Amino acid sequence: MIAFDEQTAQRVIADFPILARPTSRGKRLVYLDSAATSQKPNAVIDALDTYYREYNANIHRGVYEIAARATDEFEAARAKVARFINAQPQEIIWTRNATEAINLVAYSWGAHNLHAGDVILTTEIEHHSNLVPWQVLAERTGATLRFIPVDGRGELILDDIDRLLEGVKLLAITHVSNTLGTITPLERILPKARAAGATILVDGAQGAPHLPVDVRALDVDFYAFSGHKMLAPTGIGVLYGKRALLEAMPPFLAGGDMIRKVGYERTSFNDLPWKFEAGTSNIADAIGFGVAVEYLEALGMDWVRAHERDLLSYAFERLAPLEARGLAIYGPKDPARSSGVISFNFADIHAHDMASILDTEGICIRAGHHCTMPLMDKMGWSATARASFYVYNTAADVDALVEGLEKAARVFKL
Amino acid sequence: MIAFDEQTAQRVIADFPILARPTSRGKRLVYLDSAATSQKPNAVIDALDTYYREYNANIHRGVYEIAARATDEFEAARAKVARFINAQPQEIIWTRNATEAINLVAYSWGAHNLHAGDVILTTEIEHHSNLVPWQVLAERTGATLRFIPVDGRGELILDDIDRLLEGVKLLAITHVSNTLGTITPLERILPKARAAGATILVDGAQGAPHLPVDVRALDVDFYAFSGHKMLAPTGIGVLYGKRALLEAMPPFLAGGDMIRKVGYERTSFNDLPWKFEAGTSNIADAIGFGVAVEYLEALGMDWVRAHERDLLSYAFERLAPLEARGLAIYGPKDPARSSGVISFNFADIHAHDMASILDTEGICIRAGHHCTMPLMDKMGWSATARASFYVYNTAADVDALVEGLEKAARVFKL
Amino acid sequence: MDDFYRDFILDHYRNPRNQGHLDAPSASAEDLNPLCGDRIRMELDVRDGVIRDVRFSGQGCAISQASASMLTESIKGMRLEDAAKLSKDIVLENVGIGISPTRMKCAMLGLRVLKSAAIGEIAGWPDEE
Amino acid sequence: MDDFYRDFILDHYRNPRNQGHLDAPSASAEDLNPLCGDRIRMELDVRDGVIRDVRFSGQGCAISQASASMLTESIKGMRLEDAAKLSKDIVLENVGIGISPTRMKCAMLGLRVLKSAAIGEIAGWPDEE
Ligand SMILES: Cc1ncc(COP(=O)(O)O)c(C=O)c1O
Ligand SMILES: Cc1ncc(COP(=O)(O)O)c(C=O)c1O
Repeated sequence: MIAFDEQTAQRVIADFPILARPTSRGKRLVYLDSAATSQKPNAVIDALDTYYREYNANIHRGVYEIAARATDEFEAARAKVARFINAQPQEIIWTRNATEAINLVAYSWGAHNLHAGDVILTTEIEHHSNLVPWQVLAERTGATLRFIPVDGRGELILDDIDRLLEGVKLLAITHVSNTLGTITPLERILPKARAAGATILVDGAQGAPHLPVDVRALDVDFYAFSGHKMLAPTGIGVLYGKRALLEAMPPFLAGGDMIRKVGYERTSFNDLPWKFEAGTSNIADAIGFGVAVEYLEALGMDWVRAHERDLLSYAFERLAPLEARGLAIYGPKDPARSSGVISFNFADIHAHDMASILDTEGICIRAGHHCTMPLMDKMGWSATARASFYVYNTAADVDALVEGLEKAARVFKL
Repeated sequence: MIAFDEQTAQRVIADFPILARPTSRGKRLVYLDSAATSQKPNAVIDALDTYYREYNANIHRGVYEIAARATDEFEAARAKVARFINAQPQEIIWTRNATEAINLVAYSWGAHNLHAGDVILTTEIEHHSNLVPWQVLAERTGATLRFIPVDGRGELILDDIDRLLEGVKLLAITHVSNTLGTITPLERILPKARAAGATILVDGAQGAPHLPVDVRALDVDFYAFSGHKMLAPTGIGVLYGKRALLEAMPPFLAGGDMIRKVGYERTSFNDLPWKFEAGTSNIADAIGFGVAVEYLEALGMDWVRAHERDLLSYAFERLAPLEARGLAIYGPKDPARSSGVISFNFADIHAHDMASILDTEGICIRAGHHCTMPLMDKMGWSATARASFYVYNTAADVDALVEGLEKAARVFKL
Repeated sequence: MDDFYRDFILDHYRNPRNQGHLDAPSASAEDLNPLCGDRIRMELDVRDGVIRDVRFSGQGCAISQASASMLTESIKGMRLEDAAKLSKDIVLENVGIGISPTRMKCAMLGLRVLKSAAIGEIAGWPDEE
Repeated sequence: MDDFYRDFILDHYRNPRNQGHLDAPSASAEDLNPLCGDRIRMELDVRDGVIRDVRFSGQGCAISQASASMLTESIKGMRLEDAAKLSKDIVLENVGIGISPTRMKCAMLGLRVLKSAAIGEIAGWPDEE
């Protein structure tokens, strides 16, 4: 039996107003789609409200009181997010999302460091956001892409890793697979990549929300993640970059705030991190991101990880009996190697039909390719259903999922 | 005497909660910095709140109820913003702000259409966001920049416009100067630019909030603007582009949502507008933008324009007596040729000292170069103080400003 | 939505009619619903302006596959011209009640491909809303 | 903030001490506060490790210019070594009460430039907060 920390979980649920709102069919909302985007606690929603009602103002150049407060809170949020991953504030670049963060590296670092014949190493389990920018960059520069292969359980095959790393200029690898939950063995790959002289970018879109992350201990050059998947508002993400690398990179977007001195013909650029933040920032949502990581820190990322592991263990236990009736669960079925994602198909019920039937019970899951089409093609799946967990999920949500699957079996007369 | 629509103005003020909140010194907030960012009405703040409390979910691929609602509201917001400027929804690309919108054009259109020797024509009054991207692009491609000059009153000199337009590939011009309020005579310039075969980008960051805008009537190719300057949340902006142009352009950012089919080696891209929207969008703030333009439409952009003209007239009238005591007002002092901005210096009181003194009275103005350093250099101003108006300002705010200037004169013993 | 999956729908899903390929189709088209990955191909045998035979292939959810299967039954013997002008009503009549707006794209995929084959060009897609 | 602008501050702003240039400065530096545009240049005449003379030039607000003016008076005769180690306290003592946090950068600009001239390198900026 799994020992849930039910008390904390109930306190957490109470912080998320959306979870108290029944669906139009009067069902309890069973939100199992946090890998797509997380729900937001009152503290984050209230922070936006307070910003707009009390001190909304443009930052950095404002002399008056509310502008000073906005600037302070905005930069304090950066410091909070920096601390959350053990970085310095100057190393935290605000972006819209993980996707923009990765593109920033592809444009700014990539265009200046990558040349014809260079090799980018990535994996077969990447989200489109950590694949397509490198395809585009490779096409533009004449570099080539190489892939760390995936096995049938959704785990990376490292047998050939030394050969794969030979001559690699950039390693772009996910921390956690959003489709399968696989936690990639960064501790085995990154030191080798470092030794091979590669620059290292980790797509942390599913890492930072779910695992304790220390960018210094990991020794990554870049780490990209999105606020909206970790309790923060939509529209705000982060690129962490090592200071020396960021200093050496040319700006990405140009405009207000990222400059030092502008003439009609010539311009010099601002210090980090503002060099990479052109135009008016997403002030409110950055402040909200700061509140979100405070919320996670108060829970403790070890608690978050343990809670998700408990949920996964319990889910595997409850789902096991259905496997005899045609339930196929993909990915590593080991809570120690997997973050809170369960990808599955049930007999001949298509994932989209499954999602529609579960929806009638208030259960929110995702169906489709999860922005990992090449992985789906390789695995031979046209679509999977995906349930994903976060801090506010409990055993009751797993129970609801299991009942939902039973209902789907009845509807499809399995 | 100016005939204000005082009744509407009072109703508008009541919609903006921040205006009811006194400063720490107990003063009424006199917000005269809307050219930097506008305040937000309850309707917009509440829209964010409702989104996060009721239907926060990732869009486009969600089967369940709240995901469907989020998708519908997100796309409805796009349609509202499209209607606001008389465009089609597919021609509205969500960006973070006007700056990103302009950079999108510089990267995607620019990198493919601009070559060594080509000419970009812009003006001497541009905001850094509509200047630095073109400097960077010119440097990258070998194109050259040319400038429509400004006269001492802050108006563009069009005597040589035909010669200036010769061989121009791109005209990048602001709709309204954020430093001086100058409304550029687009109706005189754009037809000539069109005839000369130039592609036309208008920086509408100060246009869309303050003037009725019809992109078809203007016949522009691109129009960039920011939500936060027109009652919407921070973090959301728009690039309008003519459909045929956008269709022909390569994507800018790559990743989730902007693709049609992804393989490990090859990828095809999605339809407009999503081709240009990689990664999870700023869903909440886009929805907020839709509410903001509805608010402006309910007021009527003709009312907005008339109200600002009234405020300008009244301000010029009230400020006139101070000119004898050393008040210098920059820019066209003609409410018909100017949007709601007054840039000034008062005797030897530096703009930053002025802003600090006004702050003690609850009056928020901006001081500095307003992200137009080259214009400042050319005019020989090291800094100006800028008061800017929007829908919630009234004659009482102008009166407060005048009293604030009197106080500054006393503090500086003028 | 759960009341959508009635017996005849499941039957069309599990035993699709007119599935497969024609030896020498006179018209064909293929499309995918990029957001859910459903894919359908339609092949037509047209003689004298009339659809004599039809086959469909592809993969996807019960909604898209059953809708396509039923559609093939509806159009055999139809004039190509009329097929090109079909509205979404034919699909809605075939499948009956219960499609949620989020799944409408799935239901219409087969029709979209059929019309593409029939008119041989992109214009005139059925309204999917 | 309005109580900051006392008579002696306005006097230093309007009649800056040690303004101008030295014929042959042994050390100099210049910087600008990019956000407000204030600019200050400091030139030092150093002999035997002691600041014998100093001039400043530039433009900006009353806070930056008065602070710089007062600073030049404070450092004449000071050992260069000690000037390099100055903390923001010297500025705060000079100008007295009333600087708001948003304007602290203005007040410290002169000190920042002085230290830059004195230590001849970027390290060791005064803490501006
Ligand atoms: C004329 C003009 N263009 C561009 C911008 C840039 O807008 P944003 O900072 O929202 O990108 C501004 C805003 O300051 C502006 O006033
Ligand atoms: C592994 C992974 N990488 C990148 C992304 C892209 O994140 P965003 O859409 O927030 O940019 C996602 C989110 O779906 C993801 O799961």
